[in-house]
Amino acid sequence: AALLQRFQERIDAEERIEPNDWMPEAYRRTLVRQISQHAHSEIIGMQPEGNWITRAPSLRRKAALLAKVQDECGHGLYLYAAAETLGVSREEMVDQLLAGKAKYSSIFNYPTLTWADIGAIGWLVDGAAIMNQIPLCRCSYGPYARAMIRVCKEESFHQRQGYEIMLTLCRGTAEQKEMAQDALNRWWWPCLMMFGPPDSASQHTDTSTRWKIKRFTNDELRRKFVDATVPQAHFLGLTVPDPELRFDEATGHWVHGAIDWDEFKQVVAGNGPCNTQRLERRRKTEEDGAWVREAARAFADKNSRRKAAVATAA
Amino acid sequence: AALLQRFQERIDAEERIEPNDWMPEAYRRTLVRQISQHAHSEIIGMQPEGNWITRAPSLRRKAALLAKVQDECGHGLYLYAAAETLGVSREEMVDQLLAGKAKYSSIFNYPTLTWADIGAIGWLVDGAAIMNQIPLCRCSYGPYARAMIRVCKEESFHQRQGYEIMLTLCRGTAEQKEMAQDALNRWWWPCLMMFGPPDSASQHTDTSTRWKIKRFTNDELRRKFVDATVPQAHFLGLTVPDPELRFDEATGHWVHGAIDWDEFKQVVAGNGPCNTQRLERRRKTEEDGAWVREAARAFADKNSRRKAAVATAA
Amino acid sequence: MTSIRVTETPLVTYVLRRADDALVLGHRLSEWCGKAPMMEEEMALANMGLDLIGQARALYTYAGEAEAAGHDEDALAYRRDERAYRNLLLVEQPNGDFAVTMVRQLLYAAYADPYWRAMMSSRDATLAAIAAKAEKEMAYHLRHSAEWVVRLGDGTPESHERTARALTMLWPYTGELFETDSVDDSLIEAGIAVDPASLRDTWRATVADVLGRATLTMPADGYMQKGGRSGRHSEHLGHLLTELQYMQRTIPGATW
Amino acid sequence: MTSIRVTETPLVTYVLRRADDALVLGHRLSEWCGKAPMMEEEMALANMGLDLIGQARALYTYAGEAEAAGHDEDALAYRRDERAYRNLLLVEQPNGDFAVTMVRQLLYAAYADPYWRAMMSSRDATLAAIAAKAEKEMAYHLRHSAEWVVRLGDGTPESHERTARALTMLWPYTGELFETDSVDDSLIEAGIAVDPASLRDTWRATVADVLGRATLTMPADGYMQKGGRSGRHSEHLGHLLTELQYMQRTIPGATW
Repeated sequence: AALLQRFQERIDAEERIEPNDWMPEAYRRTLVRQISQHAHSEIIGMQPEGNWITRAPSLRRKAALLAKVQDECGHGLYLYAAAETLGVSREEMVDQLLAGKAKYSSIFNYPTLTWADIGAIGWLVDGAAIMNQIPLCRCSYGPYARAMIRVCKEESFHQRQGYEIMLTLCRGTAEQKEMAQDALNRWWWPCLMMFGPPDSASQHTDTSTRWKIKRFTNDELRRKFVDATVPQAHFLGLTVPDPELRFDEATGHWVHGAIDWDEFKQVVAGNGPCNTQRLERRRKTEEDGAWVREAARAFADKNSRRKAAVATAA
Repeated sequence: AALLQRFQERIDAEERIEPNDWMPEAYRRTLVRQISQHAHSEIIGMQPEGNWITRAPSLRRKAALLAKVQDECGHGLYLYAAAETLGVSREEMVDQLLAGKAKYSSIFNYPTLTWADIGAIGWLVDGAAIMNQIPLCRCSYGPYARAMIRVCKEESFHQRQGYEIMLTLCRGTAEQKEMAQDALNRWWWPCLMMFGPPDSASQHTDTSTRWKIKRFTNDELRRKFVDATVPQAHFLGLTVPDPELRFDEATGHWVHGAIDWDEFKQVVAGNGPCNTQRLERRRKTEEDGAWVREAARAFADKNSRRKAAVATAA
Repeated sequence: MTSIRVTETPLVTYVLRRADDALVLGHRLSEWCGKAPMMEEEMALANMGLDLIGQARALYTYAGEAEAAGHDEDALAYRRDERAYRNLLLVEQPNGDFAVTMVRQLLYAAYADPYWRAMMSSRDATLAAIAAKAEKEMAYHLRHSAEWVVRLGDGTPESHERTARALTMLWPYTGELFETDSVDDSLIEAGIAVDPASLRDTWRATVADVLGRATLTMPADGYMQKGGRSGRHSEHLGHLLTELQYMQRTIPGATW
Repeated sequence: MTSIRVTETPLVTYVLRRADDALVLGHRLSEWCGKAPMMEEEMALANMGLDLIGQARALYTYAGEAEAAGHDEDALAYRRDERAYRNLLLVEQPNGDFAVTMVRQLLYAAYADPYWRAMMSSRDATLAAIAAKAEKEMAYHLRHSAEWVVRLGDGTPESHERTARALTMLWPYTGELFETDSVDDSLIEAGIAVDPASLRDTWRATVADVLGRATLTMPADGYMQKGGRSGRHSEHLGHLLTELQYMQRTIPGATW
């Protein structure tokens, strides 16, 4: 109890908790769950965008998209490493993902149907991710906070890139602009859902806030996102697909219509358009690569035996 | 020897030899080799054309091409069946093909690079095949002769279809006509090689002719093909890629330039552009389908045991 | 830009939906060419593919006539974007192994056979004529795929397992067969279209019978995917159209 | 028609050939995205793909300038037909398994690394500048693919077998690396291009060293395939271009 009190005091003093510091088991568990979910999201998130790399409409866009997806893989790697400082291995986490026991962001269970979806994902999905992640740069757990600083820097680059794709489409042919509008229509609501259930229904917020893992509620973050994004949509000349959307002069905030939480629950429950496909793809990748990993291990073993033999002989 | 003499008399009298009739072992062997090679050619020949089914430029062409490739498979089936009357099973023949021990027509080791190749194959490859096959409709071995009658009828339909594709391209845009000329440029010489080495170098012709398996020499058939095809090329407005090609007023035949028999030998030896690909594809198909064939056998076995059980019980 | 824009009356939309079903499934079957597990099956897959492409051609031609904007079968097939395609999600699912292809064919044919039979009484004479031909074809597809599903389900442990997996994977796409929207409603009212709800019992009975003989368990009806009818497809359709349409996109407007 | 026609001087052809090599191989590597056998290798494959796409962009831009007909990098990449593509057959071969991809990368990089090093002394300043960057990149590709080929060749019996098979399959495409024609001859004479014959010993020594450490046997030089440089490709390139070019063929001339 004294340890716990001391721990909470450090948190309250905005000190960073480091891997070797004492921490409550529930804090560790919460972080492992959150960081690994975040890592899985990066890895699964490679798929919807990866779907357009071979069909990107210009060499510049093709290179940028490949680099972006590569960054996501890099984020996955930092985040798995941050989680590993809490005593869980990457293999365990990946196994949980493949077994369908770990979650990842539901947004990646929607399909990318046109090139404009690549713009919309950068602009909206990465935009929403940044809203969620910027406060995490000040998260109480050091390795996570530091990983998030790097991740956020790259994400905001991706977000600008996505917006620029949208801008190019909106300044392009009628067909291109229509493609952009269509993408906004399909991604808008799922992006609002990315912030999670309304505060009235959210479970983890309380302890997470006390431990400064989380600093804003779902609804607060969602509101920030809407406030930032609606004017951007207007600048693009696009219509937000929400007939109830209105600017509230009193509060200075944009107010959106009701979110279809039923759809959210279905996607979380595994019934989104691509849940099965995403996990199957990831499983197949693991399976197809098994012989390569095995070969790499066998070679490393042989090599260390050889070195040992040389050392013994010397 | 009396049997052999009687056999030759029947041949000379243009009688048909049937499966249960006596025949010399060499006659049987020659026929098995020739018919199975022919069957293999039909099956491997599905690949170059199959390569364009998913990309055919109109629904009518797509359907016609799929039907054509299906016909080739059908020809393979009749021909295997004709060879089976000589006491060799389809499985043995297919195994020989997959083991790389059996030959098939070298023409199918060239790639189909553009849609015009589908026209060129119909026009030229099927055209050459018909020249080879029409005399086989009168082949001394009954089952082969009857199979060839059916095959030839369908092939000549394919040949007209191929020519019509070429005609449409040649009457189309500049780009389409160029595509047609390019296809002729690439397929012309390999098609001349389809008739086999020049008579001066051919091995099988003598006995095959005596037994009325073969009725014309390679060079005779090649000349017929050239005589039939050159005017068609001219009608299309295409240039035959042979600067030495000339019409000999004295004989009334077209005379072509020297054939690069070195290329022919390389392709026969397995070094054509697609030899490896064609066999690998066929092997993979057999491998991928193994579990299906096994399931079908297992089901048939169960079913006959069930019927037997019912019969016993009754 | 090489895409066309179609003015979709209810009839045009309704016919395009069926045309897209037939073309997409026919294209999928044509992808098997040269890859079938036995030569006899090579012939059968091509036959079924040809039937479906034939149905698609008749339906596109009729959709073009109904729109009356000069769009022929090829314009409608080759020059509409993915989001304008209106086929069922079921038919665009990748071939997978032979079990997936046969289960997909069974689930579709068990619907399409009674559907076209009912459509033979459509007040629209063109659709009734198309239906008469399509019904015979789909009866064969149903028979053929049912035979295979039984054989595979009751074959080896491996084939049973693969077929069961195919069934689980494809089941969530069967709900869409029976979806209707205002397009259907107006045409059902007019006696032009069939109410798919009236086909559900037949479909279930057919599928249940085949699965029973195949020693397979009918999946429970969980959450059902939809979206194809309004152009919200899976990621698979885009890749199919890329191949299908490449030539017409490269040299638009040419005669082939 | 959405294709462009390029007026090919020797310099334009020469540069396009290198640009096509880089783009096609870069595209092949990008196909691995999300499918690599481990996350670290996901990063490495993307890196190599990005290097090659970058080289392609610089080379296409230069080819467009040399042609001076207003064709930018995208026009040259997206709107030339298969028969106008001039890449080596080696780089268009499908990814196959990871062994095929790594052996292909080794065989290409063992050539491209010394090639670009030599090209740093080209009398053509643009090519020399491109070479300086490309050489560093290809040195990394060589190191990386060599490490993998050694690891796979000397790993498990399965990985050895797969790598040996990859080597047998790809070897006939290595002869084309050293082919020259009149296009090369004139530019070699002018001090703009490098004579590939001068790189053959280095290439063989590099490959032999790697294969030796990988416990693999260097195949005998049998018949060698060629044709890529003059646009006679394998059937694989067409499918790659179908995907690569679809968008630009669908909405030609748009800005992306």
